[in-house]
Amino acid sequence: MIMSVGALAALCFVIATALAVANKYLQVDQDPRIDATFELLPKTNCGACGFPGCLGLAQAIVDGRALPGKCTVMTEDERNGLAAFLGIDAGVQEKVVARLACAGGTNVARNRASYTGLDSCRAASLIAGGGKGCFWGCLGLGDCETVCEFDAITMNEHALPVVSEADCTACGDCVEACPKDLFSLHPVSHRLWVACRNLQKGEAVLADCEVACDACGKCAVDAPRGVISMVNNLPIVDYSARHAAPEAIERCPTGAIVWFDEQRGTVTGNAARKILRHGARTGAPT
Amino acid sequence: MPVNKASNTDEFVKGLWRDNPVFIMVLGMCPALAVSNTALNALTMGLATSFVLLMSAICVSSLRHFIPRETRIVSYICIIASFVTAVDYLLQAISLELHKSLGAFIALIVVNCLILGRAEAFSSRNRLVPSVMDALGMGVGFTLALLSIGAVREILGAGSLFNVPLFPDGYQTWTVMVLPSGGFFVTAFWLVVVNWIHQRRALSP
Amino acid sequence: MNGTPALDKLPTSALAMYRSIMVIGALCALMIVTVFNATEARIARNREQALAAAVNAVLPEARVTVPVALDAAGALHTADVLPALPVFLGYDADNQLVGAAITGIGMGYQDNIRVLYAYSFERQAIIGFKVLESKETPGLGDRVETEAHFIANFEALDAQLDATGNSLANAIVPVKQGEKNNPWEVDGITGATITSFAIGNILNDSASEWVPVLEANRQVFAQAPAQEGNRGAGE
Amino acid sequence: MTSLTSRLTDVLADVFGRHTFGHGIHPPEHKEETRERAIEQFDFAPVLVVPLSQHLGKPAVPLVRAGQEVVRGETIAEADGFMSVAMHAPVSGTVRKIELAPSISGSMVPAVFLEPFPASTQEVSDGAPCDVETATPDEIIEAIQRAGVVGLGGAAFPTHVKLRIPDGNFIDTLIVNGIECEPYLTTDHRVMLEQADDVFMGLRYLLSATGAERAIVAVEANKPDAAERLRAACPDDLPVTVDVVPVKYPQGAEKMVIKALLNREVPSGDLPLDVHAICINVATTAEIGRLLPHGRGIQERVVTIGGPGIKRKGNYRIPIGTPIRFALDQCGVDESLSRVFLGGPMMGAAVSNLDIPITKGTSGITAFTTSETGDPYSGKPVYPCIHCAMCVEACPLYLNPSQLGLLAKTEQYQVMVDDYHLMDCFECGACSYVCPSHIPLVQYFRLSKRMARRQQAAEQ
Amino acid sequence: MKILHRQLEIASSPHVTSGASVDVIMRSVTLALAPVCVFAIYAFGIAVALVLAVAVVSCMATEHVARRVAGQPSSLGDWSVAVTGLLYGLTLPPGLPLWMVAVGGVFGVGVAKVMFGGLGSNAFNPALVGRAFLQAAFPQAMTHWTPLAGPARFTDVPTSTLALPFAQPTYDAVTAATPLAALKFEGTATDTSELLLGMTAGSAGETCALLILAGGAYLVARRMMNWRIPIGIFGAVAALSAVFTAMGASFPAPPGFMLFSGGLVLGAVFMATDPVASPLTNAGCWLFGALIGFLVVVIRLWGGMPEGVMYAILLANAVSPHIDRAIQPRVFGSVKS
Amino acid sequence: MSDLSHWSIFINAALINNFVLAYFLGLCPFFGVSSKLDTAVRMGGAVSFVMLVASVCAYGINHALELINAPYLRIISYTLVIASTVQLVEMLLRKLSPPTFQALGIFLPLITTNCAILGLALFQTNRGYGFSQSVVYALGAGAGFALALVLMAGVREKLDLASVPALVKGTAAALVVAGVLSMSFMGFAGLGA
Ligand SMILES: Cc1cc2nc3c(=O)[nH]c(=O)nc-3n(C[C@H](O)[C@H](O)[C@H](O)COP(=O)(O)O)c2cc1C
Ligand SMILES: Cc1cc2nc3c(=O)[nH]c(=O)nc-3n(C[C@H](O)[C@H](O)[C@H](O)COP(=O)(O)O)c2cc1C
Ligand SMILES: Cc1cc2nc3c(=O)[nH]c(=O)nc-3n(C[C@H](O)[C@H](O)[C@H](O)COP(=O)(O)O)c2cc1C
Ligand SMILES: Cc1cc2nc3c(=O)[nH]c(=O)nc-3n(C[C@H](O)[C@H](O)[C@H](O)CO)c2cc1C
Ligand code: SF4
Ligand code: SF4
Ligand code: SF4
Ligand code: SF4
Ligand code: FES
Repeated sequence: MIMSVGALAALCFVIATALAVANKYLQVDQDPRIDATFELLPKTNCGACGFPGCLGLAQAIVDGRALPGKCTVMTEDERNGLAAFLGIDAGVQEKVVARLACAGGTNVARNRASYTGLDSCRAASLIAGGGKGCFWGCLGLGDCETVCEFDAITMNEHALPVVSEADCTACGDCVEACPKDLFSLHPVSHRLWVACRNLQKGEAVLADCEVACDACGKCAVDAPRGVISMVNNLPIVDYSARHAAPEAIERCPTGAIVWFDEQRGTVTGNAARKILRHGARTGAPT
Repeated sequence: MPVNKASNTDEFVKGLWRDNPVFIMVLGMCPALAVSNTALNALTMGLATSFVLLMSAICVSSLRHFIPRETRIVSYICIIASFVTAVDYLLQAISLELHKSLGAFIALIVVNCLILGRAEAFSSRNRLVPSVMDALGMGVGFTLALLSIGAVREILGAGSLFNVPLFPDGYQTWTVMVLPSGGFFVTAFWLVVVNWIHQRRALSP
Repeated sequence: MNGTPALDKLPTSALAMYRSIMVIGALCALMIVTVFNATEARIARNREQALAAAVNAVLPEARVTVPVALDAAGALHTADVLPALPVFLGYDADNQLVGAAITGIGMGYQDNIRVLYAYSFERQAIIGFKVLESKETPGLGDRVETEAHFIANFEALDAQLDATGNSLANAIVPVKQGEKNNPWEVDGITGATITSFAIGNILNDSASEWVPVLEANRQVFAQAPAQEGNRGAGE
Repeated sequence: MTSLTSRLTDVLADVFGRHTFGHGIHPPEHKEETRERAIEQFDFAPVLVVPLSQHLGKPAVPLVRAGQEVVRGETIAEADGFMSVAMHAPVSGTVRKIELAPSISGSMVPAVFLEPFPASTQEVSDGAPCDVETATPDEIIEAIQRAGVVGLGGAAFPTHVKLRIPDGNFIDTLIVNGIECEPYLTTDHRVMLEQADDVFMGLRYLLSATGAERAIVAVEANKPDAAERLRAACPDDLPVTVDVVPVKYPQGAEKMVIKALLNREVPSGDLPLDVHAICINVATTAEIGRLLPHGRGIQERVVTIGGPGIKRKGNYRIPIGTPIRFALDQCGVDESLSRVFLGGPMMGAAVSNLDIPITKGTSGITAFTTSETGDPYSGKPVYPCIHCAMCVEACPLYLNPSQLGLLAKTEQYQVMVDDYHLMDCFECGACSYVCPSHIPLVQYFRLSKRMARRQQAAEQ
Repeated sequence: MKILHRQLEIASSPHVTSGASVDVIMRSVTLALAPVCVFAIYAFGIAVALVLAVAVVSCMATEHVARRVAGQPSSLGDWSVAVTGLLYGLTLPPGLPLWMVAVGGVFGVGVAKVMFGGLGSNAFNPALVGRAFLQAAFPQAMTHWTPLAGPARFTDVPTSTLALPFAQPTYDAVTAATPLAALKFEGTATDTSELLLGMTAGSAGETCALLILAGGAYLVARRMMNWRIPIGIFGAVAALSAVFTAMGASFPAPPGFMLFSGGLVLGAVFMATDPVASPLTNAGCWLFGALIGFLVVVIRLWGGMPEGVMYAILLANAVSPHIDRAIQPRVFGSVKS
Repeated sequence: MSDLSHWSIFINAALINNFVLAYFLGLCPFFGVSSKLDTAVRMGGAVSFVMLVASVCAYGINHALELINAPYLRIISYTLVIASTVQLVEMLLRKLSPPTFQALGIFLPLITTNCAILGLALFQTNRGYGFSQSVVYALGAGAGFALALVLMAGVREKLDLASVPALVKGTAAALVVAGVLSMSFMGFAGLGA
């Protein structure tokens, strides 16, 4: 009995010594807060923060190179929790969402050729642009929907993607995915929106899509000075000019420029309503 | 700071299904497959493991402030190994036959990833009562998982359940079920069933 | 997320480490020893019973068994420590040598098979057989333990020595089921040919080694060593 | 019969390991309908659309304004730097506008819209001639750039760029590629038959510009008449041989020609230059021989219009900028026309918009009807890859299309580039052609290359 | 201009295909197997027809139902599961209870094909997985061989065939030994000519080497099968058995006997060549064949069982991804050795 | 002491009674680290190495325990010694070759508590193997473990490119592969004779 206890104690002594020695000479230092912070991050590794994955951001936050607000995926509670844990500022930013610059669903835009092949916008865009009449328009095969890890994008009945503002974390995957570069990230406060990328002007444009911008320039005239400028046959909204106003959309003949209203949702101008017979407008927040 | 809000019942229940050690966390697979060739073996193994799980949870949780970070693993192993040795001898004292049919796997409870995993992930960070609830939940979850595998294997492989014949004479036994490959297949089958239930749950809000 | 991340970066003092490990080690050792002491006797009894039951199964006449072993010089003597493949001499109620229970081992279908069989001095034959350990396929290989016609082989499997007394007169050979014509043949099992043949070969190998030795020492051990009693268990 | 004998030569060549390359396929050639038809001059369309970018490299810079009148052959856009070539007016007429016009890639590109003068004689204006006897290599290269010459074999790579040999390197063999392995196409065949003298004239310029010791004209065995004609017309003073190579697709690809003729392998990722060879299409060569002595520029090219969807199949000399719609109207199309591509069916690009113009790179217009049996995907189910290795046995570059296809499907683009040489694939289509599962491998690879490039760009 | 106001179709190049198609290939395999099936029925009686029918139906039904449950269109149209069913049936003992045939078919296709993702995804040969499962589940039934059917007994069905589901089969008194078992356990060798003609006991479709080889030759001629695999196997088996016999193996195994006995020919020609589970490159196929040959000889000569073709192919299936990784085609223009 | 030949011990441990496929030992790392081939190879190597170390340790400890007649300390002392040895190896690795450490990630600690290792130590003791037999046994078990792991990884990488149904993807698919492998390994039965 004594023998056994002694033997085991001796064994433990040897092991403890080995560990103590190893602990002293072989220890590799790493700030334990990095792991802890990583644990608190969502671990989706979406990269929206601009760091290589969540571990990268954890490292950066602990090193003081970034604030928890960089992560667009965490809920506010989680962000504050992390900030409190590290005793730093959360650095919350305004909510940013993805917006689509095309409204040419199958109800209003025509296809020139019927495409067969891989079921992907990126693949289709390599085959004569994908066959859509408007070269700039959405191909509707849903690559953006597929890549969105947060299920924030759904394709509507006219094969146009619809972004759910609530779910969108502004990770930017859809921006990356769309071969027609139709998505961009905008703060929700950007309410004036040009839902078209067509660089042509006049009648030719409307032959391919009823809701295209035909570069008439009325919005640029109607908006307060300096808010909208016509560049390459498209209106460009200067969001830094904070006085963007809904009146710019009123006379748009096709409804290519819209206003996202907090209450009424997507609003098109009066002049455009007559043209749009075929159902709901799309590409707008729900 | 993130706070552990779960109630003690939650800690217990989660091991049964949501965090089931075998089907969800894929821990402790070795005994789950090796000694699940009959329902009785599965039950014995499940109980033995649960016992060790419970006792080590109690010790680890009570001693959690006493054990420094560096010696954590060694200490836990020491504690677990003692209880396993105890179980080993107790079982031999109870029935040599049963002990023999579980083979080396009683001793191998020491290295069952589940036990050390729970000690490390839960007991070492939580107070006594939640740790006990967690250990009980995990133990029962583990036992149920073993039993469900063991039952299928015994029914098909031997035509009996807990050594009670279920079929009339002339039943064709499925030898494969008591062989190693059968263990893999039955566990895979259960995993698919579990996944399927999860998928169904996810679909229906 | 359970618990809070541990943030103490302070290195632990060696003392704390020693303290924790040593204390835990000592407590554990104490517990193990206690349990061991408490169960030791019972386990020993279980073991004894198990082995005795096995020996009894193959050599029912024996009342007393004595383990024997060969020493380096090849002489037979009673064994204090059981070897890996123990051999027991069996004595009847009158302390007369009736037979021996011999352990044999050999490759079966899957892995090694360990068997215990009884040799009867009187009948010069193998008269009992039991599988101690096997990993043979249930329902196939393990039929060697249940199949009546196979067990019947060991009611009297001829193991006479030849004239020299150094080897069996007829080697024990396994044959396919239903083809047994001689008392030294082992009638195999269809569907478990490999296992049943393996048993035959194990018996042949083991008997070729042990029967000459036993027969040569038959007189020396004719009487049971009085005081030793029934030992046979305990490793 | 010819195809049988050529297949036989191919087998023999394979056995002796000479004169061709490994793997490859034998699609039906379908050349018999147009190869006998002499080149015909084409009419002018009501509006000609001359894109400023018809070549790889930078677009040309327009020299004309809307409303301006131009003479046929006049330079209407000049090269923008070395990786660019000039554009010439294909017709005498008025510049209507310079605006976006559709292109074969589907994108909208700037183009000069020209309206022909109805009454013009359409005389071609001459420029400063380049004398082959006296011009220095640099002068020839400059003249070629001024003439707007790009590869007429399909890739439309500016020819003068290829001819500029970097210091320290050299060319020993100039290969004139008259192989034309694409089914249906017979432009190079007709050029060799009808413009043999232009070819040899062009060769003089090219030999002089590159300093190559010799030239080989490579002709596929299915055009014995062309080989015959070239041999007969070959001037004695030129170090030129005419080599006949077995019929096999894609024998015409640069790397395959060089392998067949010189038994050299262009290293993966390198240029022919690195094995001291250069490969110029025979029509490009003929065009150089035709234009440079007069200082003219390219304003038309030979195009095979064929395929089951065309009524009057043939080889036509068509002004650059002619809309495809006009060209098809001229030749007549079948009621059930369903597909049109520029080039042949193996590598040709599908046309989604008939308003796109014929450019310098257009070697053929092939039209299929709905009944065309070779139609790949409509109606045929796409099965999963069964690892049959037919694609592996077909790929002339010895890639592993099967694995590449699986990787593409799971979007592992970087692995495709790093471990499976994705970037080597020249999209010949041999793998898709043989695949019994009808997997659109080429499309996968094109997409994957694009994605890999984007990922690489994003990383930098 | 009137042409084309209809929409054009666009797709990626190439715009033509060779016409090869998976369903054509698979149908050709069934065609190549047809004579083997007919011979099996001729040799072992009508029971084999039942076995084959149940095998094919159980395999096809499993795949069809699984696809339906998963909400996918049926994939019976690619014919691959028909090939699986047929080959699976041909590897079974002629008198196997029909319910066991169905169990193995469901397992082989359900587990080794559907669960891996269907056509093209199965890492192991589904037919053989089905058989291996039966061999492990019902080893007795799977090693019970009915003798050749005489003309009179052609219409007789062995009692075991019709055993009730889940019930142990009862066997007719007469049994036979396969040539390999006869050699291994009794030391009696069978004549090579007998093996070639197939008048021996064994699995339903494995006995007539000549017909199997003819079917294989047909597929090779149509370029639907890589001949390097069977040739690799035959070469390895012949060479190794000659060497081992010369070195004095536990029993003599003349190459001729080794080649044409057991499931070797059927396995080598039709099962090792399953494109899905074999390597891609030709060099890889040689290696794959040699590996199978090696394993077959080792298992036959030293293993517990008389036959090892099934296990050898399954093991080689597991090695095949490594072969594919190690042996890639030499890319054009990469440095020459 | 057992008198089996080294060859027979090796073949038995590596193929017939493969630790993973027949004895179900070390399944956690087997499923955890078998999805990529290169980690699988390294893990196989690491386990083989630790097995060797464990086998030698166990042999020594067993003798020591027999000396003081305390067989009941076997489990605890095997575990402790093996665990701390592995932990030392792990620390050394972390110090000397951070990339290797990184690659094996959280699985290095798993080796510590891998039942294959302890199983090996206990089996060799139960079977009464001598020193050289123990070493051969460890080598065989390690080779078998590595073989199973590598085969598994190859198949799983292939499955990565396949369209495995969502219900099966992951552990269930791995279990099926293990099952088929285990059935295939039955072909090796009897080879160790
Ligand atoms: C999974 C499996 C397990 C087997 N197990 C055994 C066994 O334990 N013992 C045995 O003798 N044969 C076993 N066999 C059968 C042998 O393969 C062999 O067929 C048989 O022993 C010879 O049978 P026979 O008597 O009909 O000639 C097994 C076969 C399989 C497929
Ligand atoms: C960036 C770039 C530079 C090239 N430079 C040369 C060159 O210096 N010399 C040359 O012979 N070809 C050069 N090439 C041309 C290619 O080798 C090839 O001839 C051309 O892309 C057309 O090939 P194809 O028609 O086979 O597709 C260059 C190509 C590219 C894309
Ligand atoms: C698959 C493939 C096939 C080709 N076939 C031909 C051909 O048949 N004839 C030809 O002149 N060029 C062919 N080319 C283009 C040649 O590779 C090479 O670029 C061309 O001959 C260079 O001449 P160019 O720049 O004057 O066009 C082919 C290219 C590829 C990738
Ligand atoms: C030459 C050839 C051999 C085949 N052999 C098998 C086979 O042995 N087992 C099988 O299930 N399928 C076989 N198939 C069919 C097919 O490949 C099989 O169903 C796939 O394994 C299913 O994904 C074969 C197909 C071909 C073309
Ligand atoms: S927005 Fe872009 S990615 Fe999304 S469906 Fe349209 S084209 Fe495709
Ligand atoms: S919608 Fe776009 S930006 Fe928003 S979460 Fe989805 S992929 Fe990311
Ligand atoms: S398209 Fe690319 S991969 Fe396919 S055969 Fe041609 S070169 Fe090879
Ligand atoms: S030809 Fe098609 S099916 Fe065959 S290996 Fe290549 S990609 Fe796969
Ligand atoms: S239980 Fe054996 S390794 Fe996890």
